Amino acid sequence: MELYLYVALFAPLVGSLYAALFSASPKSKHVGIVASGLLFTSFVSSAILLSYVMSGHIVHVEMMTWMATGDLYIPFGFVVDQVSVVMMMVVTIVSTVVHIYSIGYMDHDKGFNRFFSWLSAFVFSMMVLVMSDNFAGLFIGWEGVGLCSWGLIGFWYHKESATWAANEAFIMNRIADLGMLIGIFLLYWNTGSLQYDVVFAEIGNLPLVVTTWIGIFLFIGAMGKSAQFPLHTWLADAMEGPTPVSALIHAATMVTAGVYLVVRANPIYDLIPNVGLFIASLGAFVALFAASMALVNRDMKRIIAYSTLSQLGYMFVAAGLGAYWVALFHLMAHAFFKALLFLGAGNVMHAMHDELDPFKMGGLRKVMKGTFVMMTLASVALAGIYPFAGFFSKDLILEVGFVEHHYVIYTVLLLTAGLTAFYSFRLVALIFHGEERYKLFGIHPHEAYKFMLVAMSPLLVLAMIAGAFKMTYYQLVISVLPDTQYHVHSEMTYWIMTIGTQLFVIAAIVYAYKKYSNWNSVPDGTSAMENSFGYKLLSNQYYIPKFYEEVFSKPYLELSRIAWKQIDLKIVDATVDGIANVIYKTGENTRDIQNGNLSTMLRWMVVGLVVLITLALAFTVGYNAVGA
Amino acid sequence: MFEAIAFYLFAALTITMFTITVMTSQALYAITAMAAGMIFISAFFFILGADFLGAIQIIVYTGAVMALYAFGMMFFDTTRDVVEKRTNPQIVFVLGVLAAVMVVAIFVAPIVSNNIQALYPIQEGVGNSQAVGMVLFTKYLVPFELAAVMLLVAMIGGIVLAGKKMDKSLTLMKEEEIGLMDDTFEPKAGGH
Amino acid sequence: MEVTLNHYLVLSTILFAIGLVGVMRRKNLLMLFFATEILLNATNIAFAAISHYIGDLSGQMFAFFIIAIAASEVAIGLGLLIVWFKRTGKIDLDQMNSMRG
Amino acid sequence: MIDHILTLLIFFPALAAMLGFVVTKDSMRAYGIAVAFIEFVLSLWLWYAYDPMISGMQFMESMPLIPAFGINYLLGVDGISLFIIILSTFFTLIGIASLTETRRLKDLIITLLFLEMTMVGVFAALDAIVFYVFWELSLVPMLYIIGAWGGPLRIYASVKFFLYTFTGSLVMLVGMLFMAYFYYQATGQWSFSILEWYRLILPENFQLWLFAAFFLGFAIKVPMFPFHTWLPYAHGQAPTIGSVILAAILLKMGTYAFVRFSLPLFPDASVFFMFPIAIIAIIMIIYTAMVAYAQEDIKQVVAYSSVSHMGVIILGTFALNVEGVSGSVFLMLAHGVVSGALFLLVGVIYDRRHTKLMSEFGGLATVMPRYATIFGIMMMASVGLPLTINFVGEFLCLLGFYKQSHMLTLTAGVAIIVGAIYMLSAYKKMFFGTVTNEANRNLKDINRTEMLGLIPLVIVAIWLGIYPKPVLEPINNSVESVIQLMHDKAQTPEAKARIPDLSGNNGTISLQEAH
Repeated sequence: MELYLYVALFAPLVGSLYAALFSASPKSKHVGIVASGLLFTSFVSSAILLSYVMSGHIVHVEMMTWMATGDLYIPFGFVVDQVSVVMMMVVTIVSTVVHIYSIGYMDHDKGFNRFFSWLSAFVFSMMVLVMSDNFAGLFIGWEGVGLCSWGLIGFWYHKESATWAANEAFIMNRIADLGMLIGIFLLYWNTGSLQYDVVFAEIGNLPLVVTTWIGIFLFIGAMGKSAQFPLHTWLADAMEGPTPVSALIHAATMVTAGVYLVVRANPIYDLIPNVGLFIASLGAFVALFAASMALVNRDMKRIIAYSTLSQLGYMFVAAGLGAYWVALFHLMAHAFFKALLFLGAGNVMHAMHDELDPFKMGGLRKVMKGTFVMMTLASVALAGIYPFAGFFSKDLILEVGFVEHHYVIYTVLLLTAGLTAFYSFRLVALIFHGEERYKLFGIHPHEAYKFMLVAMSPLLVLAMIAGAFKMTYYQLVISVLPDTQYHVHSEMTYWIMTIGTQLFVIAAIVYAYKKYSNWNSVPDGTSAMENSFGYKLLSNQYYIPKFYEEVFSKPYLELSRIAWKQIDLKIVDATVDGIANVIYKTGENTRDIQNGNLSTMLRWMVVGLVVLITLALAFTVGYNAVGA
Repeated sequence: MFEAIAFYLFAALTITMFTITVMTSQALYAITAMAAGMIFISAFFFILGADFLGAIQIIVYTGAVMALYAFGMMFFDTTRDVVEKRTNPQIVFVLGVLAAVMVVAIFVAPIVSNNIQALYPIQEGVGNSQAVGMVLFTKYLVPFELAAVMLLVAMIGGIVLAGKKMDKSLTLMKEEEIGLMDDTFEPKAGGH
Repeated sequence: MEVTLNHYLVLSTILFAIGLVGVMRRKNLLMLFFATEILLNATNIAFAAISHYIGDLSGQMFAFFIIAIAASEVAIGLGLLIVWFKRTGKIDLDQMNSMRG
Repeated sequence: MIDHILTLLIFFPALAAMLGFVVTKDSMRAYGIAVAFIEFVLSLWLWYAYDPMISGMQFMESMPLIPAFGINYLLGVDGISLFIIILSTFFTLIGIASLTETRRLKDLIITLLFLEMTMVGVFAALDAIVFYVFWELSLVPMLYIIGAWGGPLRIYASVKFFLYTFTGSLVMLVGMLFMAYFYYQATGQWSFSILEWYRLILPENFQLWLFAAFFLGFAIKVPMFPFHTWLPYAHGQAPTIGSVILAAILLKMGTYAFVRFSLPLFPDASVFFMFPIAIIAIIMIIYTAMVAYAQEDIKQVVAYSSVSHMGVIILGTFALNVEGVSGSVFLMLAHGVVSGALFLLVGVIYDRRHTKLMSEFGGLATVMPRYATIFGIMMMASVGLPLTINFVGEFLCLLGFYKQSHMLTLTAGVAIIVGAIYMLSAYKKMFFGTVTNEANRNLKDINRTEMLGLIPLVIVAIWLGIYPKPVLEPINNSVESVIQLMHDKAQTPEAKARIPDLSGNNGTISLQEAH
């Protein structure tokens, strides 16, 4: 089994290195095929590992020592247990699909080979992240996915906005990583190890305050990666990257790493329900907050990004309330339908020549049948309609909130579910229904390559049927995660809740369709709604990016300039030069003594004599005074 | 009593003479006053019982040194007044007086004198010259010989410096010519 | 009215101060030489006096050597002075500033 | 030969440099590479022969120089100095191999070889006077390199560099003399041997003063805030090779000396000054990172980033536990590799465009993809990404210091944020976007000579990031003995508490016994 583990882990790396070999040469299809093939190998190995783990075994290997000094011992250790194997499956499935899809999507791009190099490297980092058996290894993957995300967001490096977004993402993540690093330090100095098993065995013996801090710092790390408020702005900007990247990294895998961390560290968070409640509250807030921004946005990818953010909020609610397996389940289901949604959006983008404004599309249903079906179904799944994946995972989270008596959270999530349905179908309606507004812009859309649609189909299937695996999954993961059951007390309440939610969601969908399916003009910013305060607030993302820009970025640059020009050059360096100058000037001035005029010299000699005699006198008198 | 009178008399004379030496603008006055001052100083030596030193003082200073100065002055234009700079005369005097006061303070304060012990006590019944001779040729033999050598060197040096190329007027020659002359070490044919 | 060592020392100091004043105010090199002679003689008096009052001949020895040094100094100094005068025609101290730093 | 390998390592380059005067101009380059290569191989041999399990000094050589004052020609290496020596020879080789300078190449190579002698000498010396002599001697070739091959302000920069560091080291010399005097008072005989000094337990107030004296010399060399201003000038004006050696090796002398002198000699003072120094280090880290962000010249960015990283090294050193000190020694190597490589990379573009202003560039990733890739790797290493060499060091430094103070480490950890900010924005300015400057349109990508210098650095940066054990293990063993020595010598209760006691959990021999 170790062999499969290594294959699953290193196949993407090999693919990445293979692609990197050709990164400077022009596009060659074999690169994409080899990389996808290796990814598929990784997927197969993961599947074999899954079947092995399902029979109740765990694979745990220690490849080699990484860092060892003093009492610190960090190996490259990997563990395939019930949790990580689920993540491995999600990662390999989605990334295999995205790889194959990218062969078509990146067809005309000059950086085709480079793209695959980055993409496979990302998968490798993600695998390291989920498979590591210690926090340091997790951190390697954590930073690795950050790096790859940087490279992929800024993939089209000639675009200013893309590179800016890449740097923003990296730096925001770094802020959170500091928190994570501190959490790791705390773990090490309090438990003496970073191995999961040791840490979790020791964690119960620590004082509660230490555990609380550990939980908080680790969660700060998770906040960055999973783009939780207030570190959320990078995710929407990250949509500058190629769409497959958005699908893989910024929807399905990387952004869920934060959730994975909380799930993984469940023994810690179990001890600190207060932090858990905070996580859940923040999650609920972000769910609503992100959904509200998605309502009015006019950028297709950003809408989906906000929806991702919103769904991440759901996951954190579940994780924060101790329903780790529910969080992980939603993570899995969400990965499938959100990746599908993004890839569909990619098709639309291709067809529309990189036009992102859904108001400029419309009526694409006729030319893009396959994509239309897929995106609609993905949206249905996202909205949580029975019997799609979203229903099983999302409704479960609502139930968790209800059963745990956090009614505020429950209400917020319910409201968000309605909003989600609304904006998802607003998007679908604007893109695929109504008048063909794109004709105004002289665009001739076409359907994507067939193999791309075929590649997407596994995701479609999974988005539809993932709910069926719920019990299997549950049986699998409860051996690692706390087995918490959430049953609404009375049958009656349960049905009312479920049906009520469904009706609410369907109502939102119908409203969205009604409002947008016959849209016939491109808004130009003059309508009353667009000028209302609420609209402006939402479309400017609550002015938060602007706020960051004004309060952090600009003052930091300004402060840096001051530090350099005013402090470093004018104070620190000037002081040094000043001291040197004093000495120099002293020399320059006293140089007159040495003017070669002997009579002046003689005078100075006499001055010296007087001084010496005075000193002699003073010292002898002083000496005598002491002696006496 | 006699000693005191002699001391004050000679002290006054010496101070007067030396003041003239320092303050006058006539070189001839100065040299004359100094020669007188030297002789008066020898008087102190006699008072103090250092007969040999007194004799040496008269011989060396008024004999040798003054003669040298007198000869030296012949080279220079000594008849005109010596113009001294008057930049800051008060500083000069302040410094001089200050130095004097300090030294006096040190000497008068009974610090140094109490701690001194005689290494070579003056023996009773032996004349000063004899005693000096005994110390000089035993304990101070090497310095004495060195002094002798030094005087010889000084003599030769003085002769060489002053006597070299007495026929040349270096004043009228250019720097290069002088340099050339030093190199060849021979007076040029057809020189002045 | 007894003359003590201090009397001599004060006298010596006064003469020394006169010499110092001379050294400082003279610009003419020859006159400067005179001033240095005064300085040397002032110390000689002090040495002789100390020698007498302590009862030690070493003081006289020092005075003796000082006289020797003074003589050599005059010989060499005058020689140099004559060379200098022959080159520049002046024995003005202010002219000698080739050692300017 | 192995008995005298250190002497050989020190004086071989110097002798070769002497011989270099008679080598013809055309073959000088090959000669220089050959000599540097032999020297590098010798240093590798040193590593091969080094026993990583022994924590004390190895390959010790001793020869009396001035027996009356106990000054001996005393050499030896342990895990702390071994790798810095290898780094020195490595960088001299890389530096000479990738030289693009054409003016007076012969003089330059000879100077570099002399510099190599002084560098190896500093790290191998175990006698304070020998150490001091090499320490000061190293200034001379560097002064010459900056002054002769530098930019327009080279005279100012080189004089500033020289006077500044020289002043500091004079104070250090006074400290050394005092130290020897104390030793004399305590034992009745003179000794300048560092190992002998280790045995001396000084009263705390003496320690404070001596620590301060040594500190000034070291701090200026490091350079620590606020003594850092000579560095940007020196880097800004120095030729590429000068910057590379300066950043990679010469700065390490300061931090190395902290570990070699300050810590084991003055454990109580080290604890006493721990927090003030940590605060200075944090100011260094954040403040210089900000200054780096404001720079317009890419070389200055790298120069200030050097200072910022040196702050982390100092922090790790004053963690006073095995994790921190090992980390700081490792980070010395890491920073040497990374900043050396970055300076080489800046040199590459400077050779092509004769400007270092970032505003002159933009879009270079299109024109010079290989260059952009290597620069990117090194930049990420500098930012401290895991699996690169810098991360191991930074992680250990911060981890170590976390034991001493939570808040300060949290503040110092901002390094990983601000570091990313200036590096990424500099990278963006240079490589991303479209080519706007016509002069950049036809730039040639990295050529083979430059590759020759850079590829080994990339390999080392990644290799030691993934598998630091061969280096970290000897460092760890030697550091453990230093820490144990400090713990044993510590007198104040606070120092005893702050410096961990390692006895009983390993079989390493303490320095005294090894000696």
